[in-house]
Amino acid sequence: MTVSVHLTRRPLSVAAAMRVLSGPGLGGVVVFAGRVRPDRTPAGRVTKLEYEGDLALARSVLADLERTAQRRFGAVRIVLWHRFGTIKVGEVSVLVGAACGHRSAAFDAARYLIEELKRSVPIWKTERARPARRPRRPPYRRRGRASG
Amino acid sequence: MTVSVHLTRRPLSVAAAMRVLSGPGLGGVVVFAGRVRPDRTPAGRVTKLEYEGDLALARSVLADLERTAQRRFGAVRIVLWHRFGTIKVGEVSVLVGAACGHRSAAFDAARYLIEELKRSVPIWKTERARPARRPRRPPYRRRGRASG
Amino acid sequence: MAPRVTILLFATARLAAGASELRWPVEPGGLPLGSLVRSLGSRYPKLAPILPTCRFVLNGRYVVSRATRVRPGDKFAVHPPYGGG
Amino acid sequence: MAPRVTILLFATARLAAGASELRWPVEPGGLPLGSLVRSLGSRYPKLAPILPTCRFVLNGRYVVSRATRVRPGDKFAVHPPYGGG
Repeated sequence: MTVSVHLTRRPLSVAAAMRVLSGPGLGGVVVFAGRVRPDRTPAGRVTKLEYEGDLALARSVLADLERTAQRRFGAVRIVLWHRFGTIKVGEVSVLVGAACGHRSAAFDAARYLIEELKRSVPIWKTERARPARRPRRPPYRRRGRASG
Repeated sequence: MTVSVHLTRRPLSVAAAMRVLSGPGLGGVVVFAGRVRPDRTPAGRVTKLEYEGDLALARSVLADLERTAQRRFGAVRIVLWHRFGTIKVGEVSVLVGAACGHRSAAFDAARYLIEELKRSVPIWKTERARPARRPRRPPYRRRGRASG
Repeated sequence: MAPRVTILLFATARLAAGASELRWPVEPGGLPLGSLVRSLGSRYPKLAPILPTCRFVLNGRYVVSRATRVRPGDKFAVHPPYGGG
Repeated sequence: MAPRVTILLFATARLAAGASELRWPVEPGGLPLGSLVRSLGSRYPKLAPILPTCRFVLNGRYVVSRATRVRPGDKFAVHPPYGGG
């Protein structure tokens, strides 16, 4: 992967993101990775998420975000990568990165990008949970013997 | 590498840092990487930096920073890795990371860690520059021919 | 073939309607977006409470005005609040 | 062997003194840190302007008070402003 904006079903690689986030004079690189958490829900513990998106529009909104971050923070290289499809607990669903001359701008740009991505990019997740096993009734202990 | 605090002469791997920055429920991971910039100096263009440190003390200050970040931001996993020795332009000299339940704490923790690292950890860099080639005097054009 | 609008439903809207894509018959002259949304809510009662939280996309562009005319052949997408990341 | 303090010099302090480690003779009873720093500045004139910006470390711990006594066998480190990252 050598592109800024990417929507894919395949795992996201931070090492690949670092290769995109490099270039002469880019002294500060900040990467945010979002991982699927095993949250508790009424339906049980989350084991995976299903991500869907309005992909064509998502790509164009992400490209807008890239241009805005470049203009506003002087971020020279940007990564806005999102997985879709089934993503298991512990896996990375989103990778956002910014490479700038200095660290302050890189932090600000990366923070801006993930906040805006969540707010304005047409991507959704649906939780898949494993129902908590219902506690079995403890074996009934009879007092003495009963008939039958 | 599976440790939080690390001072090494060898290259730093973001992929290795991501393995440290993982664990159940850690939904937000922020990594900062500092790369050597080819800055202009009076001595010419920087080609590499020599990093030295008061290593035993540096390790103990870094370990203090880790504990403070865990307490203050609830950062569960932390990476504070610094290279020393000779580091060429474009290479990563420092990797700082924080993994938290949510992104906001991870951003705050990573930012805190790199600012404090720069302020309070006994590490120094010395620039090695390549002197700018002195522009040669343009070849002297004689007006007409001269003797000799 | 009768004149139709393609309606794309995502996430909670898809679950509420039980379909990700609808072929919705419209008059040849089309209708205002507001009317289309109202009739969608009537046809799919579970969708009705979700619609006020949704953004709407017509042929790849966000539309805000309820008066915008949706015409046969258009692609109309219903976007519940986003949840990427 | 005469009683000595080991002095470690880093970065600009090392360059100014032309050495990374000094074996510095002291009286058997030692001397206040302030006196040691003053005599270092006298012996290495290029070091003198750097010393006021430095932090000092005695046997692995930061020391702030100039009255702290430095004794034979101690390890004393001169830290110019840090520049990691």
